[in-house]
Amino acid sequence: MNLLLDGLLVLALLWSAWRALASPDLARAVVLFIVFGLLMALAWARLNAPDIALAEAAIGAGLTGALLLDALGRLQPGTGAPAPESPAQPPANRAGRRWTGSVALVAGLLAAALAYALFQLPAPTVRLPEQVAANMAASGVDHPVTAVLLNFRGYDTLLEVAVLLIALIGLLTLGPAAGRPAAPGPANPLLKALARLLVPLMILSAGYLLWAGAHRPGGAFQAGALLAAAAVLLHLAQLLPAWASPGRLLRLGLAGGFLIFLGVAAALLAEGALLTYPPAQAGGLILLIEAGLTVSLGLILAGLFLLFAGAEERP
Amino acid sequence: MSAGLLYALAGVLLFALGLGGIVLLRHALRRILAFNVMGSGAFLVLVGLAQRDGGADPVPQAMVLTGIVVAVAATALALALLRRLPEDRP
Amino acid sequence: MLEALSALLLLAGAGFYLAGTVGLLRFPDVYARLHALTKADNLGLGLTVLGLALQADSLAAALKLLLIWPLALAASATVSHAIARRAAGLGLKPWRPEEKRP
Amino acid sequence: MNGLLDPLPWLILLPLAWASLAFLLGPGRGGRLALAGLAGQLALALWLARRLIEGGPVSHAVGGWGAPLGIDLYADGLSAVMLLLTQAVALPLAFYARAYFAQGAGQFWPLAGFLLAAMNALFLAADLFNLYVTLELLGLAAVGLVALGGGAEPSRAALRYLVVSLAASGAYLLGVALIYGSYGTVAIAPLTPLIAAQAPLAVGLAAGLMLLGLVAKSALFPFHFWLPPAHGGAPAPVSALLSALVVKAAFYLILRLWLGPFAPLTADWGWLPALAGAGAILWGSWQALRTPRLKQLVAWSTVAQLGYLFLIFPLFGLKEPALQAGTLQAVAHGLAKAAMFAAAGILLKATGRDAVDGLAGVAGRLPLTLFAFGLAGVTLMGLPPSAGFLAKWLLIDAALEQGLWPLVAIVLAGGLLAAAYVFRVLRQAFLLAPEAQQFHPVPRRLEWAAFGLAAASVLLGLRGVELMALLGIGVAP
Repeated sequence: MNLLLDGLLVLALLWSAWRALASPDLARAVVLFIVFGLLMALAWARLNAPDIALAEAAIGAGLTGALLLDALGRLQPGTGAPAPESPAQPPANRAGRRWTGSVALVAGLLAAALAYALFQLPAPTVRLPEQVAANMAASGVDHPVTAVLLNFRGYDTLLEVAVLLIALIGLLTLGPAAGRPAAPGPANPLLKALARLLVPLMILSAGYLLWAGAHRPGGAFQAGALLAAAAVLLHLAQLLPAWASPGRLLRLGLAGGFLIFLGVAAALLAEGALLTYPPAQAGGLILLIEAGLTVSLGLILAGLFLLFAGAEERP
Repeated sequence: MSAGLLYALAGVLLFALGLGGIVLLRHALRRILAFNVMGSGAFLVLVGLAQRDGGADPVPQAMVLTGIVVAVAATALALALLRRLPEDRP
Repeated sequence: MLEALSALLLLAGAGFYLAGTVGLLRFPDVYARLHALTKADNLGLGLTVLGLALQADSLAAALKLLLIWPLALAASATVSHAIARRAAGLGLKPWRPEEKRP
Repeated sequence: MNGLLDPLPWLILLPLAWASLAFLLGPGRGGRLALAGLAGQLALALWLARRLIEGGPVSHAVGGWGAPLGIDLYADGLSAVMLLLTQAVALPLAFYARAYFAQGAGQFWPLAGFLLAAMNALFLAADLFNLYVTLELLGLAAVGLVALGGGAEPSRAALRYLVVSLAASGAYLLGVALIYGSYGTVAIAPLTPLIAAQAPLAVGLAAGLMLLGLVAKSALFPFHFWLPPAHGGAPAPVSALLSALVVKAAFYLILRLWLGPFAPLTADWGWLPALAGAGAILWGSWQALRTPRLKQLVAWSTVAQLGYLFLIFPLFGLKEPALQAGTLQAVAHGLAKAAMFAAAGILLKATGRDAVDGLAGVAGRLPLTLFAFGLAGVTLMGLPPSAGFLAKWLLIDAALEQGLWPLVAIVLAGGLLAAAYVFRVLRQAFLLAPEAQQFHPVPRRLEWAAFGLAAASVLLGLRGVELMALLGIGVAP
């Protein structure tokens, strides 16, 4: 029975991904991609990876979807008319069709070889889950994924926050776009009411997610994504203006989480190696880092949407 | 044929679909969609293979969490660059 | 006893979801489809959540499940209002019986 | 060894620190911070090299957990040489950039800081997934730098570069996923003994995917199309950083995987990268000869010179000389290409046009810059006493020893073609300037930075011995 459900989910995943990439209408492609993101969240839940399901729903489908819809809005002015038919189908001429056919063939062969290889795999020699379980006591948290994310492979997470910060800095480099000003239109009263109702709840549950991360699925990334969602909602309800290039305080907020993480990492060098939490204070230090990250990730993820999102002035 | 292996197979197919999409599609926004599909496929293979004989393995799950955040960072930068291209030939 | 009631609720919820989807496919214009989606699906969601709450292992989990419903109601109401408002802004007239099918 | 006195973590934490502080200071600020940070990093790299010569390879278990569970940092001769190259090129380029961006560098300093941090992290990483994250950090920082100039064309070049880089990272990530699925770990140290010649098909596919992704990131011949518009269109300090350093990171990683965990799988595949390398040399030089724009010429020269790096792969029967030839070529090209792009930036600023035929009369006005351009050309052509000559000599010597005649022909042909496109620029520069041509003043510091780099690339040829000694540490002959 389980495999039937998984099978259906996999078919839905493949179908929505295929339609998202091959549909002629750009708007339909973006919406189908958001459906694909939500189905991915279901798939992670089925693979009993609740942390990833949370992140996929909040970041993969939610924030990426919002960014894509925003980009779509800029490509065609808000006339609501169906998007100019940018043909997703391969070009009609023979050379184009042959090229498409050969690329599809190569991709198909690669998929077939990989699929065949998956069935030949021997059992892995190194069993990391046991090692994680064995060292959980010294990790300072009870939830294995948070222990791996912040302690065992904390160095990955340090670099990953740097990746997010550098993406935002890349956005700042580009400055205001010369695109058509987005048509603001009259504010939707119902959306304003919903925003006022939901945002406090979102901030509360972000705090809950941050706190729960120590012993249940949750953590800084999911909490930060929720804060970003709150900011996006406020902006759509026109209660929060778009951000121009950030001032000193906002820059501190954006880089603050990363600087805290960096500072703790450097200070812990005295313990013998980078990011070596003394077992006694490990839990407290991880919570400090996660709290700083939640605020900064919330601001950065919100910034990816809000920066220069307003009516751009001509350069 | 455990659930993990099934999802790993789905991941392989999604990866091939995304890779084909990146090469074939001409509109930049579609290529960004294809990249995200490809990334999701690779993540599915990472967790699916690691959990092919049951049992949740937190290490690949933490890696995928890192990967999802990296993917959204890259997508946001790509969309910002897309905004700078002249509208006629995205 | 609890399992039977929960299964019944889940089946009823699935029934309403089915009705909502059929409505989405069959109704002639965007306004009617919004009715189908917001009314049938939300009721379906309510029944499903209620059914699951009965099977929840702790009261806290059951209450969290039940919290999903009002949130979904508020969100879908606002979204359907926004869509309808947008459709009206674009000049889409609601369907009249005497017109030929679009 | 107390962590505080270990150069490995500081080589990563220091650039991350000054990059994020430069971001805090606001757009355009952070130049002095960068100079101080880079000076510190150069000192750390030299200290690391000394410790390696004394005590052999150094490793650092992050978090104190040890390889399979935690992440390790590892430094041997190869990574020490690449670290020295990175800091030695970045410091003069920082001087150059401070003078180049007179009106305001925007976000140049944070972007450059994170780029250098990513490179140091990549040279020290010993964990495949950690390498994925550093590759992404490197890619996004590089794309941000390419788009620094603003405008439609750089944005299009940056977007194409980003899409190619992301597709390559996706392939690399799938390889890591397959490796983790097969062996249960992604740490390089425990993996190397596990991977045998008759590894399962999935591991072979993983190796292929990872190496293919890295080849695309290093712009080797079939995948070079994104490099000329990206490096040619960016501001001069950015092009110098990208061409001299960023493509070398991907090459280093290919070398690390080819000789390390995937050695049994890649034993008899050496001819493939060499073939692509030969193609790169011929196609890159041909395009460099034809392009009217100066910075495009230098960018196509990068595509060509990268080809040399991949000629060493069939020579790994004797690992020591082939590795020396490849690494020395990487170091020589790094210094020379940084100098060439710096000089091209000055010529462009002075003449106001990015055109080779707009350089008439430059010899009289900017003698130091043209001399720097010429010195860099000497290294690219491989004339004695430059380091380029030493690298090509080692390559030819190793090729002759193993009887691979075609490689020798390709190396010589490449040298001649390099001479052709360098003299194309020099010939233009010595023509008399038309009266209408007026030259904008250029700060002297720019010229001295370019000259310093070019001189280093030539003088390195004389001091190659120490580099070879350092390189030999930790690499089994």
